[in-house]
Amino acid sequence: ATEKEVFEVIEAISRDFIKITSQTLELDAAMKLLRLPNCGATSIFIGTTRDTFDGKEVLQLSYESYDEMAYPELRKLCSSVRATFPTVERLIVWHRVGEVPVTEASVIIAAASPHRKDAIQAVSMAIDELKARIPIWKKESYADGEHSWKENEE
Amino acid sequence: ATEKEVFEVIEAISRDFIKITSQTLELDAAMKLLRLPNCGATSIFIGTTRDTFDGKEVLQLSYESYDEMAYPELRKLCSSVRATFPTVERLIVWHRVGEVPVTEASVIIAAASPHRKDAIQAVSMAIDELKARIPIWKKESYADGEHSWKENEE
Amino acid sequence: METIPIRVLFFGKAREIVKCDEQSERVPVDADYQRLFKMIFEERFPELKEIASSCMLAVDQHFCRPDSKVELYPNSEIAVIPPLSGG
Amino acid sequence: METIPIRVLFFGKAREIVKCDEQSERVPVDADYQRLFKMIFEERFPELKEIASSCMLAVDQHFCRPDSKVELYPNSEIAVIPPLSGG
Repeated sequence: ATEKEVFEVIEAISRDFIKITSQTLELDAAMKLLRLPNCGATSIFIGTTRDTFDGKEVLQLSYESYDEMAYPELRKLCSSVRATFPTVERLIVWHRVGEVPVTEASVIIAAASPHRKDAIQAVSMAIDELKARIPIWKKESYADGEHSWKENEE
Repeated sequence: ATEKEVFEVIEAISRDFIKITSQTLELDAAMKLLRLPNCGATSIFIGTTRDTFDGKEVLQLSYESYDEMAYPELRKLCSSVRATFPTVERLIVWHRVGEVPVTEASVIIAAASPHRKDAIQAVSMAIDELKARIPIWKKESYADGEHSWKENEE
Repeated sequence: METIPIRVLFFGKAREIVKCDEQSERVPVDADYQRLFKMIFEERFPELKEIASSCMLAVDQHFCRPDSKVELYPNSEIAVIPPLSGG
Repeated sequence: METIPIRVLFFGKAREIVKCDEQSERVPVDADYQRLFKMIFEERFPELKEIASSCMLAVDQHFCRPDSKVELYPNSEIAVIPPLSGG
């Protein structure tokens, strides 16, 4: 790899923030990474655990990830988003695994860019791609003792 | 107005959070309003002051609002968004006025809904409509002593 | 012709040019949009002429277009609206 | 026919059905996707047959489709991928 290529890789790594964690996802921590003086637009999507599905009470959601594959797929996802929306300066894709109580965040996706359309559309693309391509699975446990492995529609 | 109509108005008011303020916009406060156990998706847009325009250093942005008109227009805006995306449960449209230092938020728009597409598209529609229809004006002051009243493109 | 008192409000660049937030005027009660526009941008505040083509008027907190029907009441609020730049 | 050791990984509903995270197997070095799929879903873990039609395989952290070319190496990682539900 040439020196230029090495620097490109380093820069790409430092502008994409990817994390799969069993810890609580903290929006404040994401906001600190997004605060850039040259970016006028920040778009954020937060996916949270809902308390009902099909009329059944949901007790908890539990996520599992195939980490060894999910991380490189997330890097590819970020590259695709940047290729489509090159003005995006910072991109955050965080996913929680393990048990996620109702109203807590399972996913935070965020983008900062100079203008709003790129930030908004980059986040929209990233969550669509995450649901379609990242090897992560969600189990919903209900109050009636049943559980169900979910399937993303798209 | 019938009792039903009165209740509809009250509910509409309590689900739409509109604010034009000279105070700092606090994302945490917005998040508290958006945390609903039946909503799996929260989408947020934050507009912040940028440090440069056309290569010129921006010292500060200053906003002014025609409040008596901006508030009813914001209510209409929320109604349009809800008519288009009826699953939106909570809608926040906050705008700061007066001086807004670089990297601080001039606008926070957020929506919570059971599923992601409505939340994301509602926020996108709301910021577009805000820029097109709400009587608020922005003055950019530059390091060279000049200033400029901005014009939204759309 | 019967005239009524109205308030003219200035915002953004218009306020800066006129150096004034608000001004009381009297206008014919049946003035239409074109008449109001001409009165404000040519007769009373000719210094606004340079931005007239990019401005519109709001009457009693409602945006008007050149073909809008205008109903004026005593103390109606006519706002000079330069291009919006919220967000 | 030369065989090599591979690891089969199970996730989500597949892991639940097999009651196992990972299992070592040996497969012919030139096994293609169809062969791997049949081996896993019919021969070694027939209890997975009920979800076979909704599953795919990933080989060494890459999604495969039925017509994908597969290159196996010693200790290659074959993951059983039920429908995704991240987000």
